[in-house]
Parts: sequence; C-alpha cells; structure tokens
Amino acid sequence: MVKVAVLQFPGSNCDLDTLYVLRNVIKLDAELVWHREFKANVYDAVVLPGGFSYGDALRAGVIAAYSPAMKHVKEMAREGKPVLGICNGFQILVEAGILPGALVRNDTLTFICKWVYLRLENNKTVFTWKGKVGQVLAMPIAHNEGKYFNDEKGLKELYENEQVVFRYSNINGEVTPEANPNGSLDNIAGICNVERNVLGLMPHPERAAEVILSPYRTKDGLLIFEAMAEFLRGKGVATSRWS
Amino acid sequence: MPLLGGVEVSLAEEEIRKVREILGREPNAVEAGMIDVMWSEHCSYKSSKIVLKQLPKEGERVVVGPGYDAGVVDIGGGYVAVFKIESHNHPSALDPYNGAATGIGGIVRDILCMGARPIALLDSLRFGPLKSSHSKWLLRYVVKGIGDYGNCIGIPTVAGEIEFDESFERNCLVNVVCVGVARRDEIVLARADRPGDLVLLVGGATGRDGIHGVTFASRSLTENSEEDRPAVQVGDPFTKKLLIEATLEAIKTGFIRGLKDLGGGGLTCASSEMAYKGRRGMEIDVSKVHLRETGMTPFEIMLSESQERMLFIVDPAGIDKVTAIMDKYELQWSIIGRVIEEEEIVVKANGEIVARLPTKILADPPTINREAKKPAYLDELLKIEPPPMPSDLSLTLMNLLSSENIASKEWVYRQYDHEVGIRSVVKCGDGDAAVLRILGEDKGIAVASDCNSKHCYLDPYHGGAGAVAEACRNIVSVGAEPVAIVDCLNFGNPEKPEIFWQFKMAVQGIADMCRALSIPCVGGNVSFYNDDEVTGKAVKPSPVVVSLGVVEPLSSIVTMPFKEPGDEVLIVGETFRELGGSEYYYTIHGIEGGKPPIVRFEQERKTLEFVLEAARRGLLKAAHDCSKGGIAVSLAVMSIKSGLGADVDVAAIPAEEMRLDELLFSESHSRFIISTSNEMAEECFKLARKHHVTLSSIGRVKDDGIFLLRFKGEKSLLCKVDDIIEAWKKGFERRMGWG
Amino acid sequence: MGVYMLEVVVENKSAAKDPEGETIMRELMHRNGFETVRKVRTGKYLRIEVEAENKEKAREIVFKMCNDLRIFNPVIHVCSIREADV
Amino acid sequence: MGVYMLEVVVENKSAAKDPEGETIMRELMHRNGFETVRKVRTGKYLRIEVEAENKEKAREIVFKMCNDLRIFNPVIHVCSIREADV
Ligand SMILES: Nc1ncnc2c1ncn2[C@@H]1O[C@H](COP(=O)(O)OP(=O)(O)O)[C@@H](O)[C@H]1O
Ligand SMILES: [Mg+2]
Repeated sequence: MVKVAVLQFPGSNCDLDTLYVLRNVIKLDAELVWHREFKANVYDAVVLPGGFSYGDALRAGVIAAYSPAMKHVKEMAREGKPVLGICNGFQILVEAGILPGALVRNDTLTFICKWVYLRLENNKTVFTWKGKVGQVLAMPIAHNEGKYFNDEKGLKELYENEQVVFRYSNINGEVTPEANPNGSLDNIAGICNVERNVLGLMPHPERAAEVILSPYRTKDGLLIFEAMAEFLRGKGVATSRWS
Repeated sequence: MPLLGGVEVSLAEEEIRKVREILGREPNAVEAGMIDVMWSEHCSYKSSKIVLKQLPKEGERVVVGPGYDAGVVDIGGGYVAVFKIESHNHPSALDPYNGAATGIGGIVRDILCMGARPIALLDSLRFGPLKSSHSKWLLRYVVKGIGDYGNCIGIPTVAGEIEFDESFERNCLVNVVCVGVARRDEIVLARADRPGDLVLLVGGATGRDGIHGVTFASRSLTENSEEDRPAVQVGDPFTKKLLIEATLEAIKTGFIRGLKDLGGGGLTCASSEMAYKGRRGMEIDVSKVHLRETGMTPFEIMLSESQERMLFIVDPAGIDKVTAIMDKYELQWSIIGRVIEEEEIVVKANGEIVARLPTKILADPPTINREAKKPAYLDELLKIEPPPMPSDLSLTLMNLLSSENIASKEWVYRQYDHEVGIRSVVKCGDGDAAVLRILGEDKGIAVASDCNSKHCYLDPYHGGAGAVAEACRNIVSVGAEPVAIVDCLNFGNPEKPEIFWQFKMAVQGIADMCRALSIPCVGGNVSFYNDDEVTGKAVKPSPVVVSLGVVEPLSSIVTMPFKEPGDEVLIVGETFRELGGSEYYYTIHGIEGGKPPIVRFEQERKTLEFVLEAARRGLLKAAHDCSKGGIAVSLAVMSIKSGLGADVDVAAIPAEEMRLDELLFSESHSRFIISTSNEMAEECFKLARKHHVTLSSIGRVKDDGIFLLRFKGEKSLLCKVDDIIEAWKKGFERRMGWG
Repeated sequence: MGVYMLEVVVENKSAAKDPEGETIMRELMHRNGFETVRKVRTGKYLRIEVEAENKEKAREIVFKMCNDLRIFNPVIHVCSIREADV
Repeated sequence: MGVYMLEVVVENKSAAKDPEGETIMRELMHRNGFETVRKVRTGKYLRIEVEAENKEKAREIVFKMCNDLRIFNPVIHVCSIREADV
C-alpha cells in the first residue's frame, strides 16, 4: 500500500483539509507528519499544505525552507517521488530552491480569497497527466504573497523546459490580464521541476475537490490528487524519467 | 483618581468603602490592583448584570449557558456548537490594526477554552461615513487586522456586517464572533474544583503590555487616549495557531480538568473566576511565571494582559504528558500554582505571600442599580414629516444600491480567507447567513450577525427585538433552524440615565423576542462607554445579535440568487408604513427620524416557521429577507446575484395604505422574498395558509436583462440588470480607493 | 529646486512586541547557527524622492507627510526620517 | 565582546516593480496634496543586535547571515547592511 505524507510545519493550516481530501475523497493512505518527525524513506509522496508556516515571518515560506525536513523533501524530489506544494507549500518549495523563481506580495497589496480559473498548460506531469492541455479548471486562491516572479532568463528556461503547468485564465481558457488576480508574471499560477514530479501551485485544489464547496458545482481540484494517486498505484502515462 | 491600598484605582468612593467593609481591612497594593480590575465594568458587569437577568437562558439544546467563556448548544448527532461574540471597540479606535487583530485572538481563545475547535469567525463592524478619511483609515486597518490574524491561524471569516453612521465617527465598533464545534463529551469547563490539581500557564511570555486594559475599556475615550499606550497590544497569530493545536491535543489526553483563556484582567481574572466556579481557591506563585521583561513586580504580573496565553488546570498524574505536548509545539509553559481547598486566591512571590483575597470579592463584585430615563429627543424624532417623493425611483434605487450601507462588501471579505477548513458551504456574500458543514455528517451550522443601529436609536426596545428577528430570518433564509443566540451590547456611558434606558429597553426587546421564538441566549458581551468625552456624543445603541442555526440535510440549503427565468416571485409578510431609521430616509433624504419598524412577535414566529418548513420541503428556489432598503433592494440584490431580471407588480404587495416610495423602501420586519417554480407555488400557498402567514405572488424572474417594478399599469422603476450590478458591486470599492 | 532622497523607517515602539522579529531570530537565525544574535526588530522602510528648495524643506515635507497621511500610527509606532544619498 | 547594532534593508531590485511604493505615492501622497514626491520605494527593514568581538566582526556575521539564510531572495531583491547606533 502506498503512503502519502502531509507535512506539517508550525503554522501550516490547510494540513487537515488536505488530509481529509486524500483520505476521504481520494481514499489514499495518508497521514500528518510533524516536520521534526519527517523522513524521506517512509513515504511514497509528500504534500506540503497551505497555511502560514512560521507566521510568514520575513517572507512566506523562507523559514520552513531551512527546516531539516526539507532535506528529506529534496531527497524525495530527487528520487522522482511526487512532491506537491499548495499555496504556502509552493512558497516553501520556491524558497528551498526546489522550484525556481520567487513568490512576492500580490499587486493588490491585500490578501485575496476568491475562485479563479486556471488553464492547464502541461499535462505531462505526475499531477496533471489525466488532463488535457487547454483544459480550464476552477479553484480558489487565498494568499498574500502569490505573485509569481522570475527574471528574463529564468522565465525563458521555464518555458524551454515546459515547467509552466497552470496559468490564470478566464472561463474560456484565455490568458488575459483581467484574469490575473495578483500580478503574476505571465499569469503563472503553478510550475513544476524539470523532471515533472514536483508541482507547486498557489490555488487550492483541496478546496475544490467536492461539489458542495464549489460555487460552480465542480470538483476540478480532484484531477491533481487523482493523477497522483493513480501514478502511485503504477498507472498513468509514465515517462522514462519517472520510473 | 482615588487611592486604595496606596495605589490609584478607577473605583468610585462608594465602591472603595465597600471593599474595605467586605475585607475588614485595607488591602495592600497588589490586592487593590486585583480588586480594581475585577470590579471594572468590563470584568464585573456591575451595571448590566441586573438587566441581563431577563434574558432566557434555558432550552432543550443548551449545554452551557451564559457565565462561561462561550455558549454551548447541542446540534444533534453527538455534536455541540460553541459560539461567542466580543467587542474590541476601544483598542480598535486607537490602533485599528492591532486592536482588531487582538480582538480575533481573544474571541478564538474563548471558544478554544471550552475544548472546541474554532471553525469560523464573523465580524460586525461600525464606522463613521466613508467620506471621512479617518473612517476609511479605521476600516482599512480593522479589515487588515482581522484578515491577517484570522487567515494566519487558519480560521475562515465567513460572514459579518458593516454599518456606517455619524455616531461611530470617533467610536468605531469592532465586534467579533467565533464559532467552534466539538463532540459533546469533549467540552471542558473553566473550573478548578479539585484541590491539588496543578495550574499550568502556557503560551506567550508575560510582559507589561495591556496592564489596565480593562479599566481603559470601562471608560470613555478621551482627548489624550493616544498616550494610553499600554492598552494597545500586538497580536501574535503564529503563536496562537500553535496554542490552538497544542490545547486541542492536550484535551485529548483526558488530564485537563479546567481551562481558561487569559484576556481582560489577565491572571487575576482567570484564576479567581475558575476558582470561584469550582468553589475552591488557588495559590499562584508569580516567581514561576515565564516573563518577557525583567524586573516585573507581582502587581504587574497579576494584571498583565499579554496576548496568546492559556491557563490549564491539570491532573498531576498527567502533567508530564501535557507539558510534552507543549514542548512539541515549542510553546513556553510554567507550573505556577495549584488548586487549594480554601476559597481564596493566594499570590506568592519568592516564598512570600503578597496577596490573599477571598475568591468571592474578586469574582462576584457588588452590582449597581443604575438610573434609567427615556431621552427627550425621542418623541421629537418620531414626529418628523415624510419627505417629498423622488421623481425618479430608478435613480433612487441606484443610489441606495451604491450607498456604503447597502453596496456589496466584497472589498472586505476578499481579504478574508473564507474557505480554509473546507467547511464553508455558503460563503461570504452567497446567502443571508454562512453555512459550515460538519465534516463527515450531512449537517451544517448556519450563523449570521445583525443589528440595525438606526432603528435602535429611534426605538431601542423594538430595535433589540428586531436584531434577534433579523438574525433569525437570516438563518431561516438559508434553510436552517435557529437554535440559540449570543449578543454584544454596545452602548455609551451607563452612568448617564438616557444611555442606561436605551440599554434596558434593548435588552428587554431581545429577551421578549427570544421568548416569543423559544430561542435561548447562551452568552454575550457588554461594551459600555462607547462615547466621546469631548463631544459628549454616544454611539447609536447597537445590540448586535448573532444567531446560530442547524441545517440538515445539506441539500435543504437555500441561497439568495434567483435561479431560473419564469420562476414565480413571492413576498412573505405584510408591509407597514415604517420608514423611521430606514436607509431610504438616511441616504436619499438625510433624515434621521420617523416611525421605526416594530416587531410583531407572533407574526415573526409564524413567518420563520413557514419559511423554514418551505425550505425543508424543497419548495424554495431562492430566499432573501427584506431588511435595509426594503423590498426594492431585496429584489434587486436577488437579481444582481443571479444576473437575471425580474418583472414585479408592486400593487400585489400586501400592505397598509402608503405612497409608492414608502412601499418600496419601508423596512418592516417579518418579510421575505422567495422564488419558486410554477408547480411548487400552489404548495407554498397551502403551507402559508397552514401557518397563517400572508403570501402573495408579485412577479416573475426574467432573462431579458431588465429589472422592472410596475405599479397600477405604469413602469414605475426600470433599470438594466447590468447597471444595478455595477452600482451595487462598485459602490463600496469606489469609496475605499486603493487596495 | 532640487531632488532630495529621504528614508523613513516605521517600527513598533520598543515597549511593544514584535512577534515577527522574534520569530526570525529564534526560528531562522538561532536555529541555523547564528546564536550570537541578541535581538531582531522588523520595520517598514520607505525611500522617498521629493522635490524641494533645499534639504531642510525636503525634510519638512516628508515629516508632515508621515504625520498627515498616517504613514505611521503614533499609538504603536515610532517613525524615523533620515537623509540618504540620491 | 560587545553588542553591535546593524540595519538590514531589503528592497526590490530597481528593475523590478514596486507596486506598494507606486500605490503609496499615487493614491496616498499625490492624491492628498503632496505632489512634489517623485518616487517612493518600499522595503523590509531589520534591526539586528549581535554580539561580536568588534564592529568588523559584527558586520561579517550579519553579512554572512543575510546570504546564508536568504534574508533576501536574489531573484528579486537587493540587500544593504549598515551600522546603527545602539
Ligand atoms: N464585515 C464583513 N465580513 C464578512 N462578510 C461580510 C461583512 N459584511 C458583509 N458581509 C457579507 O456580505 C453579505 C451581505 O451582507 P449584508 O450587506 O449585511 O446583507 P443583508 O443586509 O442582506 O444581510 C453577507 O453574506 C455577509 O456575511
Ligand atoms: Mg440579510
């Protein structure tokens, strides 16, 4: 049986939500792991949930990035195991250098909580292989520091390596300035590593995994967790890189 | 200020005499300081206690009523809901950011210390009109303070309300609500009843901050309040989040015998109230308390109101297990004393006794019977002549929709995480009340907070009753059954007989309405002295009521937007010529007086029962109560939220004789707008007859993009749906400006 | 007329807590080997370029602005203004 | 051993936008009559007290710390360190 860890840092606050979806909706064997007790070799995948690790002191994610637990996360990433960072989890992955770029304060200068649409740009990752490029997903965002930034060179590399996974779009999948909630570079909402087993995204798929929670009666967030679950069970269009 | 025990206290001369009489001696400085805070209005409820007695506390579902940190009600299936409201008005007026943030911190502790996991926050706010830059500044930072704190600790802010009125210009009101859930057997009480149990202080280190915060809250704001620095605290949501998780984990050990948060009155209040409830005493050694500053005196330690602290009464057998949990979360803790047999609070420092007082003198101070007198202004205000009828009602509606009191509050709730916890089924802006599901059950909790201070000003009795009625209507609107309320009573200086009269009348109104609906009041908070010493002006009386309901199954939830073209639009209830205190008078005509709405108790009950049964039987496709702005605004909002038009015949509205504008904008109670399919309309009428409720079909939902109200063959009010959407959605944001 | 650059720093008063500074010190610095750090306080920094007749006038403008526009709240903050090199 | 106080300011690189500074200038300052303000940049300010043998050592420690602990993110930030009065 595969086992998924939901990694808890002091201040994580979407940990229980993520666990609920993994256990009750996806029916995976998942457990909460306190950052001090986290070990790479025990788990087949790890999710870094949303929240405010260390109260966002200095910069969102930066202190957790120095936690010894992140060495284990890096190791899992290197081994090709699925690593998913949601919201604060994404911020931590970026601060830890596992994913490139920076996440900075929203252009609105405020926290933003709202449902947005995402265009799937890359369906060759562990988390998106069940989707189609161009597919539009509805999910909520809830963050202060979610504006993706990278320098020119960094952005070029992202595209060359097909690392851009989600971009903010309108309902028709058009990537427009109006559809960009926080000022992210190129409307980028989520990226993966070159090997495509690590995904970080600002929107919250765990809040969009049940029809009852969606204003549109959708459950688009499931796509990500289901793809991961089936991948872990040996299914999916695995490329040689993942094996 | 007078002296007691050689220190300045904020007590009246007569109270000082009483202290000496009860004690039979002069207290020392530490004791005097302890008595001073405990006898403050904030801690003792000395002015309000007698009046609050009338509120009904009993009910089948009540597990814990008033007197503890939060009310607890049974919601079935082995679950209880815990909720409470608190004001943080004074600190927020000086430092809106930290004042509001620490308000959230405080109310969360109240829920937590009952043993429940906090699952939702609400905020009920009042400011001066937004044309003032001061009001904008207050609002901007109050919202940021609530958002930053609530978002960080991962508790969604799911609903609230905001009112604007000149009377709040210098005295803003910041009331915050927290809701928790627990299994019934997990509830812990703030009680110390077994001698030998250990007293464990956990969380933030104690500093000099907030000493005398409660005496400050029990006074009016003065010119030099800005120098009153100790009253302003800085919140630490990160530590609070750890405290929440550690506390819930500690309760699971079964060794926690009592639990209380440290808020106003600090260690003095927490220790004496817990001991008093358990009919025991407590010995506290202040030299054991972990401190943030050096050289703190016993006086300062006993009175400090430093944030993010909890007091645990722990079975000695489990102390290691409990402190190991605190260590896991890296929270500081210290064992500072033990429960004792004798009913007294003994404070020691370095082996010496520095204070020794009977618990009763601290936890049960004498009450005051204040004088009440009906204000002279009232009769004058009621007599006001009706203003002329506007020539363009469409424009009038647009102006109302874009007014700060009615326009969408999206600017505010965008900044609140209202989804964390994955329980928010009906979120901010979706319905009259928020609905939170109970994870793993087909059941939800609905909550809404309400108060119309303009109504209350003109008639505090019906205003108080109306706040209960409106809060319950909001619960029923989403298909839930109201089961209990809590209240937050915001008034001016109770030493003024006119203010105390307002207070008494409002509480009576709340109590009578609760009785009429058979709904208990399980808790509350009183905030007096919301007045300005310079101008002598008090806030409009604002008894905020939070109603909590249960909705089951979740499929019976009803929301506000119209659903499909062709659906029938109906109005429940009758409209009276009650425009006093209406948004229409205030915004369009600048009038403050007139005859305000009264609550017809029996009719209100029947109306609520009808709508609830209709919702449960699946007859309602949409429901919305009529409140601020009257029928016209309610209909418009249902149209706006759906993007659908409507064609309504105003002449079909059951009402007493009045002008068209009065009919459209009167704010009479006991009314709802509902929509239903043609097939179900007949059932609705049958049900209305059964409940003896007036129901009238007034029009249809349309998809032509037009919002139209006809009257006697004429198109009296006609707007494009896109235009009313624009007016309502942008009205607030436009006033606030950036970010 | 010249252009002058001024720096504005807004911090919590020293008697008030600064939880962010405490967290940075404890969880980031001390934990990662920089134990000799004794205290960290955080603040907000603004660099302002303003047109004025002279240095003193520039300072006056910025001072007035910080007060009038509530760049800081005297209840809880201290605000310091200094000159910087353009 | 002595205690030295250093200031660290983290700002966005000049090529990167600073929406907060722009908003403060446009919406707060210009709109309220302070039109002579030409530019506003915001940053994060840290005041750090560190124990060290001497000033130079203190500076070295803080310098190393800023780099090692990502006090700034080199993709977007610049960081300046200066001495301050204790
Ligand atoms: N301060 C606030 N915080 C969170 N939500 C709010 C706040 N003010 C209003 N709301 C939400 O906006 C919606 C409309 O509120 P309100 O204007 O009071 O409507 P109504 O008059 O119909 O009750 C509700 O869902 C309410 O919860
Ligand atoms: Mg309502």
